Amino acid sequence: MMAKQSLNKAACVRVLERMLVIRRFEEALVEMSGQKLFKSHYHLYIGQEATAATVVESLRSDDKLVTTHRNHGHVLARGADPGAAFAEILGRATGLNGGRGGTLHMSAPELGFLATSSVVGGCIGLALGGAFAQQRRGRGGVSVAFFGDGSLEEGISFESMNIAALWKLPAVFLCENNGAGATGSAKGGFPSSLIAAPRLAGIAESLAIASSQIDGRDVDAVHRAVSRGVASCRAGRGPVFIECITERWEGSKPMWPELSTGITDVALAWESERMPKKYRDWHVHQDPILLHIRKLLRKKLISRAAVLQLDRKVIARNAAARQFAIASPMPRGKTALDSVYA
Amino acid sequence: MMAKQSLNKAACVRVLERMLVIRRFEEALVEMSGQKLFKSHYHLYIGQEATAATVVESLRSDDKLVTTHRNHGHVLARGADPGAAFAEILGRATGLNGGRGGTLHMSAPELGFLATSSVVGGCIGLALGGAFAQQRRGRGGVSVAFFGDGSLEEGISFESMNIAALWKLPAVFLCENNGAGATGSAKGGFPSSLIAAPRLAGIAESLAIASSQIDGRDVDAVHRAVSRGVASCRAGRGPVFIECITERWEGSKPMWPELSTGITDVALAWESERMPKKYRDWHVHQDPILLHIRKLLRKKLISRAAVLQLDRKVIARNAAARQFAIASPMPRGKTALDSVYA
Amino acid sequence: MKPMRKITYSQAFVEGLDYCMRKLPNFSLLGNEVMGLGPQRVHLETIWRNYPERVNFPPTSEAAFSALAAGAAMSGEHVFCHLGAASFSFLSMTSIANEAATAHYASGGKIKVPVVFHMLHGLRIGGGTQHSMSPQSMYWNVPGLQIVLPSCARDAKGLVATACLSDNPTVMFTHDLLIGMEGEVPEADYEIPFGKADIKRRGKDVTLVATSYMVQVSLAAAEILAAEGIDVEVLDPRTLVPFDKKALIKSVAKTGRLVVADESHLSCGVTAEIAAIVAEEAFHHLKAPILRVARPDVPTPFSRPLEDFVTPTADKIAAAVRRVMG
Amino acid sequence: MKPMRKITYSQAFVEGLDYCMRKLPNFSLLGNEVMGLGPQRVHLETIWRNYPERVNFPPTSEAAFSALAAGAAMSGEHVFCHLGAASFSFLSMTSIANEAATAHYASGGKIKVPVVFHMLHGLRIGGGTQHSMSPQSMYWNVPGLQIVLPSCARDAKGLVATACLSDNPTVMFTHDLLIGMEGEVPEADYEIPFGKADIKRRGKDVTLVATSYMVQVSLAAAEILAAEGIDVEVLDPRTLVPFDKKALIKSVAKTGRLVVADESHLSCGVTAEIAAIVAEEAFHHLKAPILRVARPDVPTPFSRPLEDFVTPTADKIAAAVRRVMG
Ligand SMILES: Cc1ncc(C[n+]2csc(CCOP(=O)(O)OP(=O)(O)O)c2C)c(N)n1
Ligand SMILES: Cc1ncc(C[n+]2csc(CCOP(=O)(O)OP(=O)(O)O)c2C)c(N)n1
Ligand SMILES: [Mg+2]
Ligand SMILES: [Mg+2]
Repeated sequence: MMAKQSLNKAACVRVLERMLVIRRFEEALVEMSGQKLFKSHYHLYIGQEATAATVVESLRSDDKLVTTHRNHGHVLARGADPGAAFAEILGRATGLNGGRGGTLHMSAPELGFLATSSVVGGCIGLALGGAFAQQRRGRGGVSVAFFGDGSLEEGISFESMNIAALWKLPAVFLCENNGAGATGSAKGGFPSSLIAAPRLAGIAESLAIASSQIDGRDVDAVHRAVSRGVASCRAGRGPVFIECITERWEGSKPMWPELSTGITDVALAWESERMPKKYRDWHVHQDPILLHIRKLLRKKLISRAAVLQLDRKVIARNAAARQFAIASPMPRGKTALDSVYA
Repeated sequence: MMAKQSLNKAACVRVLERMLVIRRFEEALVEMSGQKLFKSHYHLYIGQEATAATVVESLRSDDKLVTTHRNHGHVLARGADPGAAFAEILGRATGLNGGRGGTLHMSAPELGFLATSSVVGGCIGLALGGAFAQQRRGRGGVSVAFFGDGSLEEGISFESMNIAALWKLPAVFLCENNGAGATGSAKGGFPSSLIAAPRLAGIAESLAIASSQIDGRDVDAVHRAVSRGVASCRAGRGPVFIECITERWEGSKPMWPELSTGITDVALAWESERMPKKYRDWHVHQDPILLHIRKLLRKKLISRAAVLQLDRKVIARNAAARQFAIASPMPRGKTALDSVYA
Repeated sequence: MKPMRKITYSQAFVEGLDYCMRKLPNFSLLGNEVMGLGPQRVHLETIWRNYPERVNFPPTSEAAFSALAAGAAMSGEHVFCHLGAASFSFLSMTSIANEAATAHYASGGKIKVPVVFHMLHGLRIGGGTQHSMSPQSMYWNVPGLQIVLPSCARDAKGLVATACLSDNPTVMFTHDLLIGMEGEVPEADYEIPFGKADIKRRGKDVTLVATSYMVQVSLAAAEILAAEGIDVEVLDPRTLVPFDKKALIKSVAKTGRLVVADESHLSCGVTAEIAAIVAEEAFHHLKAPILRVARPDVPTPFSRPLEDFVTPTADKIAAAVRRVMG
Repeated sequence: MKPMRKITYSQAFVEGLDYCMRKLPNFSLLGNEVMGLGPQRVHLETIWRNYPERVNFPPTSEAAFSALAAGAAMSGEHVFCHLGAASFSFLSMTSIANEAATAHYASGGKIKVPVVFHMLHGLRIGGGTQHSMSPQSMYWNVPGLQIVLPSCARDAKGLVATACLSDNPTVMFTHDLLIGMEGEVPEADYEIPFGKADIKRRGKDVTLVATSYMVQVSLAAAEILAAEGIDVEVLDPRTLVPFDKKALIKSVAKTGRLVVADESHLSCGVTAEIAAIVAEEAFHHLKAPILRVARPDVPTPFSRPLEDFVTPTADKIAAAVRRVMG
């Protein structure tokens, strides 16, 4: 596949739809957590949707992907069924992984995902293995590791980049740096990353890995960097490191996620006078969905009506998916002993 | 202590003496291994003596040091008793560590050494702890990690440098890069390092750590870099990374050390016509002892007779140390159960 | 006498830490969220506030900051190092098992390593495969480490103090479900000596050895069984290293029957060792097989009914006790 | 019939690997010095020569290359990943125990992880604290892993083949002192099914369960004891996961006496689990306490007399057998 530097109209709309799928899914999730439909700790992808939704545009069906504790967006962007995803988080038998993984370990192997690790840095080592397998297969497949800025604090990340560079493995190290604006743990929130590197990409560069650093909310920027990087990997030129920078979304700053910016109103993309003051910065500068809609409207790639219609379609499907999950049975207890070994 | 950029005459001779102590010790060791006086795998410091012998010139008695599987040179340079060191390697009760450590774990805590790890990279994490303790104590002490180029392949090295940089710990990361000229394991020898970094120092620099890269056989170069680096640490300016480059000594290329360049003849420093052709490169360009002697003679800081006399003194003491060790008793078997806990 | 105040495990734990802060100027704390992510986490903030210079939040670099803790300990500091979920300790297994555990011995007794590695363990509802582990037996298999598992607020306070003041590397496990549990805790500072088992309930029919949260579950089981006329002795070793073999054998000599409950996986778990000690050294006292209640040998599933199925409960323990009663 | 050829464990092991190379085009090898640093290391060179594309020497980055092996396995490759001394596996404990062991289960059975983690274990003379470890019980405590310990050349060939062809993550231990040991090994390719114990010597008085090199030492002990009129049955489980409980209980039912020998440290070691299984499930067959011969709970000292003191030997095993004979 050639690296296409810009997305055509259909692709732009596909990206928007994916972003909405993720957003509506996670908004519902916060509600479901409040309803105690599941009890575990969980992490939202809100604010980072532009990255996952765009990255998959550059991927082939035989490419490999690995994600983290913050996996919902990646798995959905790649096309996993939201009903099965909800069911997984609710621990239902119909879940993507039969309810055994839960929110921290959702994986869709049928879509190319390897195991989802919620051990920080773990996904990077596994993705290295995916890249190794792709190289051995010799058909130009790549392996994408999605990980956060904090993951670079783990030595395995450095080790993995070194091996990928030495062996010219087709690994895409996709760092989603949501560290900006994160509160520290001492202040009751999740810490931002603690890394002395003035530039994260500098670490990869010290290993002679081609790197780029882009605005992770900007669909076009993500696409340019990723399509170029993936093409380079496919051509056998070794790994690439791409840092997608976003500001940490308000609702992900505290220990437990909160829907602090409210349920997304896509019309705010053009009805700016209705924006609540408190989250003006989010609605104007951060929310990748609103940003993308505004750009599409400006470029006349979509109409307001079409946006609203697309959103309604996504919301309806999301509601059905949620219903499916809630109506799904729990697995029987004793099946816990099954499938320890293949 | 102020950073002195060059060593005075007495210091130059001290450095030479330390180098000779290490060299004579290890030459004897190869013989003792051949005599089956000990049976384990071991690693020699020959060729790298200029580094250890010089580094200690910049250290205070309250500084901390950590070394690796290749520790003999560091421990002896810091002033450990060669008799106790021989005894340790022979597993005697009089050994530095009662015979429990052996060649891979020689440590002299009374001289500031922490535990000696033969886990590659392990020493770096421990040295970080030494630096943390020094910072808490607030008396300007530093902590030196001696490690090889291969250690940078371990993620803990990267993690440790990051923490040291973040917290401005007084850690001296002293990388002894003996990778040049190392044969690969596929060829029956120890591998050289496998790292994609074009410059090892580039890794430290990506974390904004002040770095330098020097000829590890050159006493003056080592002293300039180390005295400056140590002074910077003492002043609270955070860690430094110093890469001392040496060519891997012939005798350390195969799996088991061999005394391939023969017993050192210090007179070769001036009787170059007697140099055996086969190891001309070693004797002319590599052997840090001959290099140092030549420089001292050139600068008239020592006479040929004094060199010979110093060497004879070292040899005699070394022979006595060896005798002491061989005459020392083995520990009694059941004491193996002692000292598991303090 | 006025009744003793009740505080949570978390509060008691923090009091133990505070005592060490006051007692040892060279004591410091590494790591955040020592008491998990729940509401009890706030108690640590007293320590952060009172000893800001002695609390450090490291990057997510378990191998290095555990080695840092060990290396600082070798240099004369006392360090309490928190690792988060026990599964994260696998990232620093080398720093704990290869370095901290061996340094004193390999140095010929010259180096001391006063460091505590603290981690959260156990089935905690929804922890799934990577946030529910109980690797206490893996660490018990590493000589050189002391192993501590408090089972209640009172023990937490005294055991954390002893651990932090000790000159030896210690691995300490807090069960997630204990953190918010209240219990009577003396106001004064105290240390609980290692290697002294505590009989949490006296009984004559069956010895029930339990660790950590399983002590609470075993006490509940004992109540169920008492109603049936079975008198259970609940023995809490409190520390696995050193292990109070004498108390164990004395109890088994009295009851002739043994059930062991611990959340590590069955195979080579804590229950295996305790069973093996008795099968070796108190065999002639035994009137019945030794039964073990442990987590079955499967990774921990997320889904609630699946997780419940693998969780050792009072009912399962009671059933095992009934079986050894024949 | 002509006598069977004798080759070393190392040669047999390499034949097993070679068979897998021929059988599976997607099988490759990661890591050097699979057979240690001694003279037997050369046999691997056949593999390097014949399958240069399928042999990779990674940097000293155990965590990452173990994760690489696991991730490649999840992507359809079969990988044999060598870690060197077992203590180095502690650097990749997270990749083995948190990732490889849980992926199949957490994915709901969708992901397979056909990877073998191979390491050298055991007291090897002069290995000291960091090159002598035997952590087989630590891995046995991690569900999701298969655990394999060959005890002779013949088993090595068949077990390594089964391990590499298996769809499950497997941890395989080679004892340093077995590598150069010769034994009869069939020329043809073969696989040895997991979970089938092998009776290495039939006997009727005492069941002696042993693993890895301890099988050889136990056979020597059995000879000593035979001369005294004690008829020992030496049972080699060969794989700990899956474990052949049936064969164990059958043997104990016959002899009524059990001694277990394994080089992991005593506490929560392999000997503990085997003793506990019997104390739980075959108690009524037992005529005597179950004795364990293991490495005592001390780090491994370098000095020869100290190391000898902690090494399980034929004499120590024979003494334990005499004790259970009363
Ligand atoms: C090995 C390990 N240590 C600690 C944690 C606890 N933890 C969960 S999320 C997180 C922060 C990760 O930051 P980053 O990689 O930037 O991801 P983000 O959550 O910001 O997307 C930490 C430390 C963990 N999951 N794994
Ligand atoms: C964690 C670990 N992995 C592998 C080894 C085996 N090993 C011993 S020495 C060595 C090479 C180390 O290279 P370097 O750090 O450059 O030190 P050098 O021997 O060259 O001085 C290796 C890989 C080890 N000791 N520890
Ligand atoms: Mg982040
Ligand atoms: Mg080197």
